[in-house]
Amino acid sequence: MTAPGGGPVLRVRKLGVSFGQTSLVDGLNFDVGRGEIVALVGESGSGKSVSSLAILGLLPGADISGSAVLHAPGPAGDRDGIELLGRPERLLRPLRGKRVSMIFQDPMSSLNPIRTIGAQLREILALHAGLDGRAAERRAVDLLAQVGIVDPQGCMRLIPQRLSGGMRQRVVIALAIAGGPDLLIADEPTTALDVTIQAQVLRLLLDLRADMGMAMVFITHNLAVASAIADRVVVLYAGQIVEDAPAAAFFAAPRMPYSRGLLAAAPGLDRIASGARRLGTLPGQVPPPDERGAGCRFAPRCAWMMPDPCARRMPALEHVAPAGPGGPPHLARCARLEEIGE
Amino acid sequence: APFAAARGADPKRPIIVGLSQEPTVFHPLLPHIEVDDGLLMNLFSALWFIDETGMLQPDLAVTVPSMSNGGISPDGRDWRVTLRPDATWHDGQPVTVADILFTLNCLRDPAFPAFSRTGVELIDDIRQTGPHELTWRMRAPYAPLPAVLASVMIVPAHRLAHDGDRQAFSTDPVGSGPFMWGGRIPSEEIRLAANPRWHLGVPGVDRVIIRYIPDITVMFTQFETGEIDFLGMQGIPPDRYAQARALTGRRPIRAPQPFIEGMAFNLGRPQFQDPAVRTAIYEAIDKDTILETICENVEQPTESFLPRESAYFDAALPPHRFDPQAARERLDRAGWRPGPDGVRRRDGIRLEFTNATTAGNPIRAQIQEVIQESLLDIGIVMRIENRPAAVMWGAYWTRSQFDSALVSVDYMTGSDPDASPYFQSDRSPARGGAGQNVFQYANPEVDALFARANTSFDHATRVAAFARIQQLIRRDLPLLPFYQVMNIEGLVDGLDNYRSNVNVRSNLWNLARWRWAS
Amino acid sequence: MTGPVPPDPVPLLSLRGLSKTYLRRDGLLTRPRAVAAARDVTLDIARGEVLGIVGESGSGKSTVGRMAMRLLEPTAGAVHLDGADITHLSEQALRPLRHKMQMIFQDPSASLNPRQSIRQILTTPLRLRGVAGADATQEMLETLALVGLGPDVLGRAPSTFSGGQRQRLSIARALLMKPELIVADEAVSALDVCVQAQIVNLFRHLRDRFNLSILFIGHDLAVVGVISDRIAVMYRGTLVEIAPTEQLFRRPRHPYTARLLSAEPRRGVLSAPAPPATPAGQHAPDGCVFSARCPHAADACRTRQPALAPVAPGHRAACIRTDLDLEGILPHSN
Amino acid sequence: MTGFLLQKLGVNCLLLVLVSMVGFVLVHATPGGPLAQFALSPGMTSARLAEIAHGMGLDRPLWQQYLHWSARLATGDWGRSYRDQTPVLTMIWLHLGATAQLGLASLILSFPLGVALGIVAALRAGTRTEHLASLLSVVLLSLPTFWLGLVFIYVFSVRLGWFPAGNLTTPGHGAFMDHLRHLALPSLTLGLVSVPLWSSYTQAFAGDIWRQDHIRTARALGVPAWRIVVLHLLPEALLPLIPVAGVYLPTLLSGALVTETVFTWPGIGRLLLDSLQYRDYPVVMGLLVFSAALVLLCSLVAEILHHLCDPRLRG
Amino acid sequence: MSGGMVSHGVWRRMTAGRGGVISLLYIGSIVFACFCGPFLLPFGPTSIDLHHRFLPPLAHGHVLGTDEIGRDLLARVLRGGRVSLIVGVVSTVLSSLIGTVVGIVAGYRPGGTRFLITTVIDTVLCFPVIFLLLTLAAILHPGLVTIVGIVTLVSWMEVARVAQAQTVLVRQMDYVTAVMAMGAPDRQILFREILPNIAPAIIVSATLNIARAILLESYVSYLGYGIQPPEASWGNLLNNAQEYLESDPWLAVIPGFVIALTVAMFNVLGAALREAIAPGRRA
Ligand SMILES: Nc1ncnc2c1ncn2[C@@H]1O[C@H](COP(=O)(O)OP(=O)(O)OP(=O)(O)O)[C@@H](O)[C@H]1O
Ligand SMILES: Nc1ncnc2c1ncn2[C@@H]1O[C@H](COP(=O)(O)OP(=O)(O)OP(=O)(O)O)[C@@H](O)[C@H]1O
Ligand SMILES: [Mg+2]
Ligand SMILES: [Mg+2]
Repeated sequence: MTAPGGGPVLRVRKLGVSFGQTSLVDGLNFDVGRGEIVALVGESGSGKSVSSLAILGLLPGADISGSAVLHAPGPAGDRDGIELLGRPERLLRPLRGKRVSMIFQDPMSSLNPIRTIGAQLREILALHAGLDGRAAERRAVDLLAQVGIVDPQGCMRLIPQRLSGGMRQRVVIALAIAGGPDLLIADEPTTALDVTIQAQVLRLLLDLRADMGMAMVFITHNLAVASAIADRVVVLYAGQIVEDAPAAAFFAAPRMPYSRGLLAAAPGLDRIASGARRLGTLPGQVPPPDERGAGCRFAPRCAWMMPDPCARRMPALEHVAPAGPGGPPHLARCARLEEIGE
Repeated sequence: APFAAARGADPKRPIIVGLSQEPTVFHPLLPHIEVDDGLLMNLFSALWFIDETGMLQPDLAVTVPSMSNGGISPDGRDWRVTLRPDATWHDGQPVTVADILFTLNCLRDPAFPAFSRTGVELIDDIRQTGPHELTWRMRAPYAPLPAVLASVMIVPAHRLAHDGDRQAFSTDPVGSGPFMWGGRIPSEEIRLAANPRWHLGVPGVDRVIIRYIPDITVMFTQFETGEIDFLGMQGIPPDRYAQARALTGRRPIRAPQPFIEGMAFNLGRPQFQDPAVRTAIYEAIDKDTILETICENVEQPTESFLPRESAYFDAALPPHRFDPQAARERLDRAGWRPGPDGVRRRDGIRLEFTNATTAGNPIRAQIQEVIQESLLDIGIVMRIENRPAAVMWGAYWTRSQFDSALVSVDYMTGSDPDASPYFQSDRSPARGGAGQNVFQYANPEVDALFARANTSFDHATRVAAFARIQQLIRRDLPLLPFYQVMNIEGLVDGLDNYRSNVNVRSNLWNLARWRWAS
Repeated sequence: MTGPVPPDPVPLLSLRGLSKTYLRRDGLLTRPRAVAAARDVTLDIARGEVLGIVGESGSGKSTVGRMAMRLLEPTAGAVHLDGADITHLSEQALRPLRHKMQMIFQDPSASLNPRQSIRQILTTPLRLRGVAGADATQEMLETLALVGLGPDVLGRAPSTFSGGQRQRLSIARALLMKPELIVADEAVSALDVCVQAQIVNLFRHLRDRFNLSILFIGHDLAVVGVISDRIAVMYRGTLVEIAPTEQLFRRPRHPYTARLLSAEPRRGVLSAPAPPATPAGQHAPDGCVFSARCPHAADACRTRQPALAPVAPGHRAACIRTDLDLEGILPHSN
Repeated sequence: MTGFLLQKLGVNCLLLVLVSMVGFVLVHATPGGPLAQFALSPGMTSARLAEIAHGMGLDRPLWQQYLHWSARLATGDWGRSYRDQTPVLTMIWLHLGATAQLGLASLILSFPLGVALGIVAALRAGTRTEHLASLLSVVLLSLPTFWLGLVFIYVFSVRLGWFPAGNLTTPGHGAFMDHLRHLALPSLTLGLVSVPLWSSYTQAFAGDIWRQDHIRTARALGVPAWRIVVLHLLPEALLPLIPVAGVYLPTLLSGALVTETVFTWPGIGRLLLDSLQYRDYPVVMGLLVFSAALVLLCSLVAEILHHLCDPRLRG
Repeated sequence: MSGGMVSHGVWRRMTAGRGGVISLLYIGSIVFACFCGPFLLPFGPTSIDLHHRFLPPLAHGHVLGTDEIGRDLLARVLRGGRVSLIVGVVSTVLSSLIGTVVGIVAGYRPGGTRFLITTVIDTVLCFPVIFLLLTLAAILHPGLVTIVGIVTLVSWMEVARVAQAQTVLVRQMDYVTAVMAMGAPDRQILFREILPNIAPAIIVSATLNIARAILLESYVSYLGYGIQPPEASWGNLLNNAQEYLESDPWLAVIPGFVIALTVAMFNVLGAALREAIAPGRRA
């Protein structure tokens, strides 16, 4: 596997998304390095899909603030990069698919139902690789083979309905990588798939990273999946990042109480063996966007909650341990980081 | 001959005629309506025809038989007719006595669906008496017969002798008239081509196109834009008369029609049996204002059922007087008193009735509305219940199922004033009679007068009888005569020889003489 | 090992040789094609038992679930509820029995009427049970609390909830019928782990406390494993293996099960099976459904579909290669 | 396929029999009759009318008349018009051409216009553009056809003199261009009034599709907007219009009546109206059977076409 | 009880938007004006004045002028509104009701019932509209009830088809299956679960139908089977005015404008209603 390195491909700062009065996401900061896979986890409705759509300029009607800068890949990256937020559609379009691509949450409905796979692939290839005719045909077949489709030629002539879910998911990936993007945002690409196909898809994404050095934001609920694929894990809670850590460190020792709750709730196979069938749960519910208080948003459900800093003041996202130069940082948002310890 | 046969300056230019109904019957002996007549008179010839002065002019016959020229015997029962030798059918065959015999026999044959057998059924013992001569004997003298025969178009025996011929004839009629069949696009147009061998000369133009334009407004527009040269049947609505006169290059013509527009009563209804009611209704209607405003002074008020152009028209009938107060008093006197709801009644009969006419005629609907209001004013309720033509003139009319109706009727028989089918008491279909007395009018004096007039060939006797009939009808008012219909026809400038003729049902009667001015 | 639940003399639900063949007319110009969504499926669920069904997408799990609920007419076979054959009961006759069994549907956004408020949606089961007034409200709130929702949800429309919340609402609706059996079709797939954990715990609790039976359909092996007493594995409409959870995870006896287990992602490890050698769906028409993809297939496998046969106590598999020692995902206990 | 077609044809034949039976009863139950128009002719008597009616067989019991008519129809004899004795089939054939031209021309106009309007309204949902587009549809929807036609005649024929006010051709100018000029106003009128049909359906279908994920996918992959609309949205939005067209096209037969009247266009609609008004039973019944057959045929063809065009429905 | 809550919500949401309020206000006032207005005007709708024909608007105290026999046009328009609104609204309501019930049943019950209903729909669709108009109107007694009946008869099939297609879709939805699985009776499934979900589609075709019904009435009257003079309707005011399009255009413009405006307002209302019923639908 390619180790993450070089400057970030995407640098997100203070990203905020709101619809009218309700603020869904605020102050999101994270970087995606070259070839890095960042898993975005968090409870349902925490704003994962919304943030990624906002970055791509695909969220009409929302108020978006902050910045998301796309840098050219390379050992050092470029200094200025391209600001994505607020960029006019006309200028965004050439970037989409070529520099940054997205796989949406529902693979079943992401393909045009009445055009053949071939037509859809050729269109993207003509657009972003300038290929047409024979060349496009050949490249399309290559891509399909690359994503593990057994009979690429035959598949080219089919419409999506004739494909199984796993195949469709792979075609969606083929489309997303056809332009050779530097960054791929994959929104729960495997939730609807069964484990065998899920495993194939994950393997494929890892291979692509290895072959093309493509960075990836991988949104998922499934911590097992995240642990299997991600270099870094970013945890979202109630529209905020609460922890941002290297995968290994995260699964070994999550620092924020919510992250701990997540891991405790995950059904591991070990539980079956141990007979401890009861899963750990967190009491209470996520506050809806318009009922978020001034204090820590997790405070009402937190076992470590203390009235003083927690309920009154929002803690900052802080370094857990001083990161060495070039070493992966580990950040968490908790007033009692020290006390909770490892 | 009354016509100096002459070609127009530009005989190649077709005349385009617009009609709001479609001619569909091309066999002249089958039942047909006015609009068919306009076409049939140009495809076929009769023995003689009626010109615009009411005179009978010979056509296929050499002369019109009369008592003075010996063609009719003094008792009015023996007739002799001589044919001209040079007439031919459009297919080149000569017109012979056999054709006349065939035509008359068709009409006399009860199994033949002839449109009318009036008068002809009295003909008996027809025989050919010379190469171009035939005679017959009448079972009873019948004075209107010459007028009747003027509308009997002669058909070619050689074309119609066999079964199934009649159907073939309908797509390819062969006549002996000035124009030959030139083709037809159903619902669109009928084309006529001049008959170069016509026995009365050569038509003024080579081609005539008769277009069917169902909507009157649209027809006027096409006249405005010059898409039609002559706007015939149904004409220009009165409220457009002024507008039509302002057009350049075209002019409207008020063509008197034999139709009398009026309100017909069904005297079988108890509320109409009292003549006082009918008179009061007439008095309550402001006829002058209606004619002045709604009819834009186009129509001619009348008190008779005959057109004023008829030689039998009685100009001395008492004029109508608009006097609602008099009407009220008349009704009061007759015992029709207003009830609590303001509606007059007598012996449990309310003065309430329906009035019907063909739907979709705005002028008539306006007149109805005005009458309705006027009658309400004197305590009579009139409800309007109009019907489409096919319903209106079905059993509703013929079987006297209406209360009252706004209709325009041609009461004459051809150009003859014989109106006996409408007014003789034994001619009411609702009472088992054969005729058109849908009013169920019965007056023994009228019956006797008709009998006298129809058997007499003496002009003075007939004039006197019809004058008395007109007076009696005016007095009894089975119908309220409003006006004699004027059809406003439209003619493009430079089209000569149009003659309006009240004696025929279409002013296309002399189309052969129309020509483009030089 | 928690030991298999002793087989009940009369299982609550018993599926006998259930088959479902869809006649699919792909186009006007083609003959209708028979698609076997389920083939000869035989299962028993005891009172108070949780039976998991796993299998790849399209293997017929939902089809079996729906047939068990008599929401889908089986092509062949029988459904027994409490020992009584309900396969041929009319909808009318079935109505009173429907109280006993409830279903939670796979798609959380499709299973709540978008035009009704949550109160209306939850009132429907209560009304059918004849509960009204204050009792109804009381019960409604209690059940909502069980699935982790508060009273504030009652006035809202389904569209204002996230996928996870909707799933919980449909679980609450099913519980309000007070059923003896629940068919939960991927009831927790759309949920984040916290809520998923809540629901899994709730199901276990209901099973222990009220002797509720659950047919739990899913594809996350960890979740199904945690919740189920026994697991049935389906492949292409055929039940290929059924065993107590631990036993299945430790020592699968069918190659497909083994393959499925190996695909389960584990912390930091991803073991993707090699892509199939032949395009899917090309197995011999009479042979074992898995024969085309099976690394262990023998010639006999291509001629006959083996029947489900006992291989160990409480453990049955439809594979003739009983000699295989397949690898599970839990260490062998013995 | 053949099985499906045979079954469908069988059902349709039964429907035709049913329609013709109901129609026959309705037509004959209407008051008046084919001879009513002659009642006012001079010399016409009701006895004469009765004799003629007897000769035409109009006085026989209705079921006998129906049996007689349908037996002849079964042998391919559609009868002859009472009015002009033309064989009914000839009559239909002669009028069909005019109606087909008008319908086709108006379709060529209204379909693209309606679809464009619908697409614009769907894509700009919630904006002023959408309101403007819907307003246009509503106005076109509420305009009576005859009114619009007359306005066009006044403007384009009377005032400007650009186009003739009606008829198929100008006498003496039978040329193709002349015919096109005659076709212009009627097809414009009929076209405009049928725009709302297409626009409202297109708006509904396109609006649905526009919200679907695959459109968003196309945008996320950088496909230009015009390509998305033309290549992704349009074909999918047009597919469900095929069944709509299958229902709509046969209604043009008589639905163009008002346009045909205003522009004196000798089409089927006017034939039907005239035949109904004159109670020309053979023509009315012929037209009824013909148009019913057309309705059934069109919906069958539309169904087959829909299957052929929509790859999702194909085998 | 709970139904009340939601319909209350519908009303609230409908009157929340500008479109809903404006259209409701307009429809309310036009209904009031048409049914009460004629009593408040100085000129009756049938009082003829042959000496003041074709007055232009505002002449001699006639706000909209007078018609071809000197009746006040405003009074005529208001009086005509009664017929047009009754025909438009009643026949639309009736055809929507019939179409909905028939369509929903056909959509819900496959097999014999559906076959029967689709056969009936197909049969009626086989008849050209003019054919039905002319024959039925001639057979029945002319008048308002007849017109409403005929207009309803020729327009319910479209609603039925829409309702049927939608029902087939909705019936497969899991929320319907869920309620079925609880053993709910058919009536409840049809009217509580399915109906609210197919309502938006029905509203669309209903709003289209109103315009068609108003115009159809004028056509029936024009052919002579409709309402009789001196009664008026917007459609036949427009019809009668066609002759005066050149000389006195306001006679045609005014009723035409009223029809278009009313139809537009019903469309706006329909849109607001749809929005109110389907609150979750976001772009
Ligand atoms: N168009 C919109 N208008 C208003 N609120 C919206 C809109 N789209 C999404 N939301 C809200 O934004 C929040 C975040 O939604 P988002 O789809 O990003 O969640 P998610 O983290 O992707 O959850 P899941 O795991 O269920 O996909 C949700 O509460 C949702 O209700
Ligand atoms: N109504 C139907 N008509 C035809 N085929 C159907 C129908 N419903 C399901 N099928 C087919 O039956 C098979 C089994 O479907 P089923 O929904 O039971 O699968 P599943 O195991 O639940 O899959 P998933 O995990 O994706 O939910 C599939 O191949 C499917 O395509
Ligand atoms: Mg999401
Ligand atoms: Mg399923």
